[in-house]
Amino acid sequence: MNLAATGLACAVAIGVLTALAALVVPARSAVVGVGTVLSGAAAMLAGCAAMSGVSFVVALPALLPLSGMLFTLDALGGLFVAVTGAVAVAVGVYGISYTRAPDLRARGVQAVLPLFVVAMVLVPAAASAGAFLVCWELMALFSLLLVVAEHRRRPEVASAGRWYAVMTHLGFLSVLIGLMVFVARAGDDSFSALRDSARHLSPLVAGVVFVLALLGFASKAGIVPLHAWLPRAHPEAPSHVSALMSAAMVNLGVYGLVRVGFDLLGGGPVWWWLLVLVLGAVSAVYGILQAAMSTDLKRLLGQSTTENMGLVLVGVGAAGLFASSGNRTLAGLALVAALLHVVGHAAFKTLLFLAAGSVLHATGTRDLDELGGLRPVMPVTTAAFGLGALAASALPPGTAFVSEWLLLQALIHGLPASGVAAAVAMPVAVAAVALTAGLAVATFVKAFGVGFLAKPRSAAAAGAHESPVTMLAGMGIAAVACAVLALAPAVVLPGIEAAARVAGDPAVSGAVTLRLTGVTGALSPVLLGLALIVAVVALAGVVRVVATHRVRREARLWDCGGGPMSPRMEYTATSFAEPLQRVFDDVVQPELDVDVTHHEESRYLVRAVEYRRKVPDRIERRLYQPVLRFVATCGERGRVLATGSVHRYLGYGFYTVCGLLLLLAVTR
Amino acid sequence: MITTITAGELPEHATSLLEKGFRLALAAGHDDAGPDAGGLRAVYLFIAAAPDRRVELHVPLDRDHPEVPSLARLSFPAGRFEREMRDLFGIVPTDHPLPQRLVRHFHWPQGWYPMLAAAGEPPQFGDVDGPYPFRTVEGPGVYEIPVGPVHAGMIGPGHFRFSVVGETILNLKARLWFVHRGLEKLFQGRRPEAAIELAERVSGDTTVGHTLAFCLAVEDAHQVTVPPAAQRIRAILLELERLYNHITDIGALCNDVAYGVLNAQAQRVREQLLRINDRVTGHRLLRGAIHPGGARVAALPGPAELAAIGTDVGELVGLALSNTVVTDRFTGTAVLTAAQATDLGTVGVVARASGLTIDARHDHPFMSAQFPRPEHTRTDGDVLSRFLVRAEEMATSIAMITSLADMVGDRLTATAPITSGGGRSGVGIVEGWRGMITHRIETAPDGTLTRVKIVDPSFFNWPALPVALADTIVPDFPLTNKSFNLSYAGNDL
Amino acid sequence: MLRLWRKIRTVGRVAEPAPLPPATDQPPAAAALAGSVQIRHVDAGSCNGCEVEIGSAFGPVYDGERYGARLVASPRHADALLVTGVVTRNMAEPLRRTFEAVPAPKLVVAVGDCARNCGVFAGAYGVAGAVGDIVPVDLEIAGCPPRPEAIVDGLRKLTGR
Amino acid sequence: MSALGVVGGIAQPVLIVAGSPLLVGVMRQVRARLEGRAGAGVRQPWRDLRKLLRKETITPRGTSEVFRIAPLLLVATSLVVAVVVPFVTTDSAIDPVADLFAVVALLALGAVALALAGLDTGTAFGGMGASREMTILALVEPTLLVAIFALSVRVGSTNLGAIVSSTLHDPARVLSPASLLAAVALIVVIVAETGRLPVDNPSTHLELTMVHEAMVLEYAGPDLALIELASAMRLSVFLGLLANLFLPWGIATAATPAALVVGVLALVVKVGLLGVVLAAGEVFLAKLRLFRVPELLAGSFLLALLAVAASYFLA
Repeated sequence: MNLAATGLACAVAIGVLTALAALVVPARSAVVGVGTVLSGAAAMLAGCAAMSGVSFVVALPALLPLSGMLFTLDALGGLFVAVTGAVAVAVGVYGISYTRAPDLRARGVQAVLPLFVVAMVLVPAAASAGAFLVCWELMALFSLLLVVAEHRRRPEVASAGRWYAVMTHLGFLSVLIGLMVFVARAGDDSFSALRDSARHLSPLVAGVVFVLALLGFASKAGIVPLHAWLPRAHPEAPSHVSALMSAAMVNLGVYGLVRVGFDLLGGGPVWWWLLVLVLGAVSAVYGILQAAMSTDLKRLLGQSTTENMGLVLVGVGAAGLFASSGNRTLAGLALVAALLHVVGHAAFKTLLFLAAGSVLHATGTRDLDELGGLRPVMPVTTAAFGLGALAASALPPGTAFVSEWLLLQALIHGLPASGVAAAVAMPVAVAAVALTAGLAVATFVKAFGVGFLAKPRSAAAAGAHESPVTMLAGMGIAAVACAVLALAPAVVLPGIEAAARVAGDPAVSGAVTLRLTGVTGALSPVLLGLALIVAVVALAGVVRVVATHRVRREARLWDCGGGPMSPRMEYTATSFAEPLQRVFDDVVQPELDVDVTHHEESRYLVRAVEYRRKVPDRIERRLYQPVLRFVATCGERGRVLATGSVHRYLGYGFYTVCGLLLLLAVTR
Repeated sequence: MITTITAGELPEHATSLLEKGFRLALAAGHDDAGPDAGGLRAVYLFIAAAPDRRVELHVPLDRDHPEVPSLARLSFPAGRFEREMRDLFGIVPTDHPLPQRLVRHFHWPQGWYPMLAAAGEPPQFGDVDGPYPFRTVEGPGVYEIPVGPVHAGMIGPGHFRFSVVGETILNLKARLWFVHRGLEKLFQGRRPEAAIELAERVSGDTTVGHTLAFCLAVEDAHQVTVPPAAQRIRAILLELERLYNHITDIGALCNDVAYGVLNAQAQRVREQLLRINDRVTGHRLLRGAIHPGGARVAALPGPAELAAIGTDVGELVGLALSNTVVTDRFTGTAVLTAAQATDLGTVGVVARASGLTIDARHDHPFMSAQFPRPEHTRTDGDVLSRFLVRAEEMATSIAMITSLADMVGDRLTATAPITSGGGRSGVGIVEGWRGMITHRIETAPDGTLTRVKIVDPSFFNWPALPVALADTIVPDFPLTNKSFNLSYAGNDL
Repeated sequence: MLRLWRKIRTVGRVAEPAPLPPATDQPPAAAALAGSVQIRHVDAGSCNGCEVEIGSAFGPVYDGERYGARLVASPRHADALLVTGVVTRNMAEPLRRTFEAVPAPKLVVAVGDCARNCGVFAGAYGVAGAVGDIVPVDLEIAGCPPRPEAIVDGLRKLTGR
Repeated sequence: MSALGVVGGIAQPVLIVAGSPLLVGVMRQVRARLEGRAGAGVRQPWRDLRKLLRKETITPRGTSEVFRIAPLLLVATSLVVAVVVPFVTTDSAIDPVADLFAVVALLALGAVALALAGLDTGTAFGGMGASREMTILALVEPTLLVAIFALSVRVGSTNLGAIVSSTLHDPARVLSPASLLAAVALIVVIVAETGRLPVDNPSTHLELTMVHEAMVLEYAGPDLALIELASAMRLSVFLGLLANLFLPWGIATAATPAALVVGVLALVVKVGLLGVVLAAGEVFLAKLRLFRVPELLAGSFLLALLAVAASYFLA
């Protein structure tokens, strides 16, 4: 057994044992935390080994009746296993004290967490359609159980859970049918068989397989218009689970797409990738626009996940476009950019969700309009969120800056390199990426500035306190990852390049300075960061020497002479977003309402004014509500089957899997 | 016409007057303490135009329980006059819909009514940072912008509290009376000629308007007829004051949309006008020219220089309106509809820009010579209307000054003697550059003033500002405020 | 646009030639400012007559800015307070707060007779005192209102130009 | 790192720091003269800075280190840009940072630092300025990046040195439709980013209309000096970028004293002229209503897109 296989086996074994231990041991939080860390670390090891070329294949015929299960680990899978493992490490440490809360201490909830990690680790390791689908479904099942963990305390959790259950199963169904069609043509469900049969597929069948897989994977990655569940489920889950879902689970949608699109189907015609690119661009802009309007800290982070996955899909789509026109250098560059963004997003989204969890833990609220003034009482959490916000907003020296720079380089060099389709797509993609970057800056300035700086806007925020050490340590791990990715992305680039081989050639080299190979372009995030630090320090010194008044005087805020400022005079998150809301009025279509109550008999003496605002998800309203109405009508008829229990719906999903596997076995 | 009535009869009388087309020009408390030791008295002055009619309702009140039925539901301005009376005299308007303090801020001692004759030295004042009763706008994300009393620009002291979401103004509360000095009480006990210096400083930019209204009130009380030459000189001064203030506002409106070059040009013209003022009266703000019984100037403005200024102003206004961004910012901004302008009792430029035909020069003339009412090209109640009304009034004023100066000729001084004796009251109404100014005085038998009530047009127009701001965004507030350009000093007294 | 250009051309320079610099009685604190004085205007209870003339002093004809004086929006940016009017009971505290908000070294200029000694408003019940009774005054400019020349003269004492 | 790059890396920041207050002085003087005033003189901004450095620093109660670090970071971003961008010499001191995207992102970082400082004060004005600034920034970004895209496509690189050298070698490109459209789009963006008319009024005294000023209302003394210096530097840097992206002639291509002197003079003349034109142009403009600004930016975005289309289809 090699390192990759051992690591993976350890990850699975530790995860399962931890789950079992959680059911019996009294100090569950600590055991689950440590177990998750170890399981994650083992997975990381396995993933890294796989990326450096160590591989294995293991067949477990006994595990699944009829078709058996096949596992392997290549560089592409290894990357996603490693990312999942890394997120699990940070989440595990964080969870040691975070899960002491009454709702999260429950035996079942505790036991599910390591199992969720195990399922996520196994998805990229699956080497047959059957194994992939089973792991995929297990992942969905465990995550659903975690999402509804707090349903006793908060009723909205149940609704989020229902949305998630339905959407994730529709997505699953789509992937399932797509893969089954593929398998039916190939005659065998192992990935190698699928790979071999791909070139014999008719364009129509290949297209059908691709589109079905795309729909399913896009829904997992929270891509518009299949994103509706994401801003519901991610925020309602406990924060460390949110981190796992938003930083690790959504990635597997990207993994699935890359695996099926590039690896199994071996690339495809231009329209596939244009579709991916457009979906990505729309998701990026729509996701960040919703996030910019949002005043719920965790919902904002969830919507930003849609944005980031959108950016990744822009990269994947561009890679596909270049690959289909035979430009493997640019395809490699675009896919490296996309995968680097996946890794970077995993790091900063973990950090942001953990920090948001820390805030929720300390204040009990996620509403930005109620927060503020956390800096003096929660210095570490504030610093962590600040770093995460910098990383997420594509500003130097931040994590996303490097990957978005690579993405833009790919798009720029792609314009002269490809056909008319690209000539139209590239500028639009650049504009979408640019608009996304701009709005992301506004969004995270809002989240950090309103949520953490200035003075508290509510009693809850005023009474906040710093979180326990393990939670801070969890954030610390993610923060270090962010910093490393921001300043020295060369650490992870070789692994990512290995993974990107499925689409193209290695495209980036250099340790201090990232140099593009094949096309001109160079960037040194380290030097940039250093230059900034040197400049700040030098300036501070010069000002100290030149200024004659050395002592800073503390003074009350300038209140125009009108008296002390109250927290009500602080800018709110709603207000911060209002100009953007006005600008994008046609897109977001907010519902505004101002009620003015006048004194009787005098129109000019106002008694009370009330303002109401709601920014509904427009796509959701247009697309889902008619469907939901239809489903509701069907549901009325099918009441016999539906009892309203989430678990029952899950059961149906699982039966469907088994049924289809049966079908598969018969056709074989 | 003065009618003395009981408090109970007040609403009925007021209703019938308002129905006949009268408007409330003034309401004030009076303390009749003195040798004959009377009680308190509330005086309501109703006026109507064409023909000029003035009706005073006097309501004697019990000093121990001074109460009047509130007229706030009949007339919006009445409600504010009543709150002022309550704050200064302790006269309680019963059943008032908004019985909060108006003049006296939170830290002024309770139960101390400064205008009462027996008020005495003020007791200890409280902490300035007390609660300020003010409507909170409910809703997620609503915040408040507190501005003032010390503003970023060169603006008088007032405190504005905006309830805002982002850039949208949901509600505005203006808190005034920061410059309340107690001016009306300073008049008391002086002889009219010794009170001129106060009248000239009610609102520094409206020297002529207030001084003239005061003199007209004094002359009304003493039933003095002023020589026509003095009337014309007074009218010239009134229009000169209008000119320099309107061009200031025209420039300032351009400046508020960052069209600074036109502001510089307007300020150049304004300086020319201030220098003409200096030549005419010996004072750049036209002080020292009007006195009870007459007026006196050192020179009169020449027709040529006025015509040149008229052309200059016309050019500047044309330049402002030919800039599409300027017209875009002016047009449709902060609309005050004619109905709102009427209901709130607005006067002057603001009222005329909303389409009301109200102008004391024609409704309550002090001069026999008459000029036609100017027609205004735009009366939609927005910033552009208020800008254009000012511009068009400047043209009218220049024409008036030219023809009046011609009539006056070289007779630069004219005075009728003020006969002493008194114990009477008088009212003076003048169309100052902001709008209608009303002064009402009462004199003791020895001719000294016992009560002077001053109503600046700003008192009527301030409440219109928040109303016009509905549906306006925050960055358009300064422009709106400038287009009203209301006086703090004149309002707060 | 062409019309505006023609107007600018025909009007030409509006600023009048600078008069002789004032006799040197520069307030001691002003020396450190060395030709740059940012000014915050505070109306503490003025009849707004002084404001008319401050406006003139900073208008294009007198052009107070040419001597290095400039009106600014925040007391934090200011070096000098230009206070007009008697200080009313309601403005005493805001005036103190404005003074407090200015970073050292700072100066207070009392503009007009009201600000110097309450002028005609002395003895009114709403008056808390002259400016000097509330905050320390470094320079007084007399007049009711002071003529723009006097205001410019005062400004030049601050800037030393 | 070439000798030329090192010389440029030293000369450029010195020139920008020393010269940008003078540029502001010149621009104020131009406006003053057009308004018929005498003006405070070209050196007045330097006098202001000297005076501010001698004043007390004030920390408003309740603010955090964000408030204190923001001015430093704001100047630092402009300083780094001044070092790396080819203003005087075609080579850059730190070539891998002289990337158009990196430079734009650095300048955005400065704006973000200031916006956070505005929010940190917890005043309505600080938040208002921050919100307006971020809205404008979010809308400027697409135009900026698409315009850069248009410029880079023809060169095949986003490296500033490469773009400048390529224009030097092929002057005809400057007059191509793509280049001209991109130039117009960039000018609009620069006007918005540096807070000039018709987007923001740099000389306003009204809190409620401010964008940039509203965020800095609480700063005093040396902190304010840094912010004033930074806004002057940002203006110079943006104008310098505009000048050298489209009219790079005069820039030093070799490390000889003569070439360097010419390089410095050329930059001074180009930026100075652009400043004068900008200041004079502003006199004829009024400030747009806040919610018309997005329309202006959308228009410039369209121009930038057209520039890309032109660079592809007309190439």
